[in-house]
Amino acid sequence: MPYQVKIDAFEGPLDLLLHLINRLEIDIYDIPVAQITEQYLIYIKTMSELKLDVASEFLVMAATLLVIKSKMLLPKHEEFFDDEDHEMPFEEDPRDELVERLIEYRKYKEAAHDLKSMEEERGLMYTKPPSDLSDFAKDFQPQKAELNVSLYDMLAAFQKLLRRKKLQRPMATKIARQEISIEKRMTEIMDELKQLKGRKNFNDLFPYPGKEHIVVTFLAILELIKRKEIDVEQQENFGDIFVEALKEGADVVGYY
Amino acid sequence: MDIINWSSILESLLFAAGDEGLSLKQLVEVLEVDELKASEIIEDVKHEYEQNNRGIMIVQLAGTYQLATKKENAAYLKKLVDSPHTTTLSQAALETLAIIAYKQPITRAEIEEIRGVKTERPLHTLSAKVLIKEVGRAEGTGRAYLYGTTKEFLDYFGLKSLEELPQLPEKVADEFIQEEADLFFEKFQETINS
Amino acid sequence: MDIINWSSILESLLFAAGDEGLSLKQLVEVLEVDELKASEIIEDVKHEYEQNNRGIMIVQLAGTYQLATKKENAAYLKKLVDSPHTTTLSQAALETLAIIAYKQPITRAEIEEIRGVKTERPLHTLSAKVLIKEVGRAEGTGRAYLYGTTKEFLDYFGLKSLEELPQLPEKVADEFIQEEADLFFEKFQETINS
Repeated sequence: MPYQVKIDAFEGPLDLLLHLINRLEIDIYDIPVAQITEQYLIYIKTMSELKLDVASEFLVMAATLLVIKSKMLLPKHEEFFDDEDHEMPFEEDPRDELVERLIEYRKYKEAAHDLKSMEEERGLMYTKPPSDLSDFAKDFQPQKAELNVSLYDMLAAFQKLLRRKKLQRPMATKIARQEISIEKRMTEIMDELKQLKGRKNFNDLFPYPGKEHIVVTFLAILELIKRKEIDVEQQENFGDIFVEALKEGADVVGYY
Repeated sequence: MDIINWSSILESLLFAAGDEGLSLKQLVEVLEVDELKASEIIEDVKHEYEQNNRGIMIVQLAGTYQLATKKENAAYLKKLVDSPHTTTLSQAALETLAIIAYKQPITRAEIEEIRGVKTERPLHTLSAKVLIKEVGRAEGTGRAYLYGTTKEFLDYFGLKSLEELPQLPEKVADEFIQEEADLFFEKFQETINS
Repeated sequence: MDIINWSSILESLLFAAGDEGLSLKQLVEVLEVDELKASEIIEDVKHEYEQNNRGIMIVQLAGTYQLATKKENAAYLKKLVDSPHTTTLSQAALETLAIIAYKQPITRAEIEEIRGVKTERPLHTLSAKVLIKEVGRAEGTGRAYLYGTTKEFLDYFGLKSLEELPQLPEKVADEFIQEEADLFFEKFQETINS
């Protein structure tokens, strides 16, 4: 019965062979080469019929299998054993090298499987980024001290940051979208300005570095200008911008 | 026999949330309980934390619940900050250095946006070690300083030029930028449509 | 009257250190105690954490002590944040990594010999994720790069050190081969005797 093969699911010829060995319930130490070669070639043929790129490694293995198959067919036992002059040679099975490679590869395939479950387990634990301890730092004296870090340390740190970003982002967006509404930020800004009873530096309206917060704040300010609730003033090019609440707009925000 | 261990779950959630904290609303959503129950759980954990041998506590900041270290241990945290200064750079400094190396010239605000935390101290450290320097000023209001790496940076890491920096996993970086852009656009659309 | 509350202090320190973790050496330095005492304190806190209503635990990752959430609460955390491993490694990358982990330092050619396929891309992916790095050059012509695993690798798979890697099934396989060889020899004997 021709065996239906999954296309493209194998890491390489060794992986495919292991799969065939399992599927056909073959003893890896006594591979029926004719049978496995036939199955292997069916796979290769299916691949090319489906116009999939057959990696050269698969073709090399096909050739190897054919060589082994032909060697297996050579009846040379008797010749050897009749020859008394020769030391009894422990004849090599033509399959030996292949079997060795398969066993070696299988070891790491299993190890990869272990790593996968470890990866999953680790994924169940969540850590947190280091806290910002700058408040605890006393006067920090700069020194051009000897360093003991490598480029790799830097990349590792960056990688960690990216992973952390990835971890936090969904939370940040989930929260932010629900919670920092432009309306709410408008009210906050108005409250701030009214309390101050004077002008406030534009930059001070952006206390948080998060882009979400900056965007919302910016849009809130635009909206407040549009509704004539605040006045914006800049005295010179590139000079600081100041924002001030306009009296008559005092309680308009609440209506929106 | 499945008793839900609310205190344990709350601690896990607050821990993983870190400095971002969690609002009551979020907790209600994730725990799938009502506000009253959520508040109760918070109070329970708060009490447990008030025990003497705990080093963390729950604080309420900007409408969110967060975990923070207890004040009475400040002296030890100070020691922690001061100790590693000898020969190695902190995770914060290394992160900052990586961002500057790959994205220079870049302002502090931009770095902080990527890292999500204040970056004054790492910048100070890196400047002091002559790994980075101010390379100019950004356009526009504020005219913030732009940072870049130094010749010493290249020397130190054995690089002939910046082109020799190992390639970043580009996909990650792209995804990152793309998503931020989408967020802006979305918000913007919402505003003009409202 | 000043009893030092070691558990509280340790919790504060580990909390603040976050995923950077703290080594025993660092703890010894900051707490100003000897290694034995520091280990004792860690064990104490570990025990406290094992209580049912705690949501965090102490783990040893890549040579440091860190706090992490308890695995049984993962379902709730998942609702809130993506797991650190949302994008898992491909089979090709895992195989390559397994070979490197057990046979380091190792060249690309040696890896390809074991896998039977080209391995350029998995190596690139793994380097970009800093799970492996070049650790030197092989002797001889070509002086190919030698690869090894990193500290990140340990962290990524939740390992304290490389010694914690599960054993390769080498012994079993060897016994097997021996058995088979015996069997072969038996057959062989039969043949010449017949």
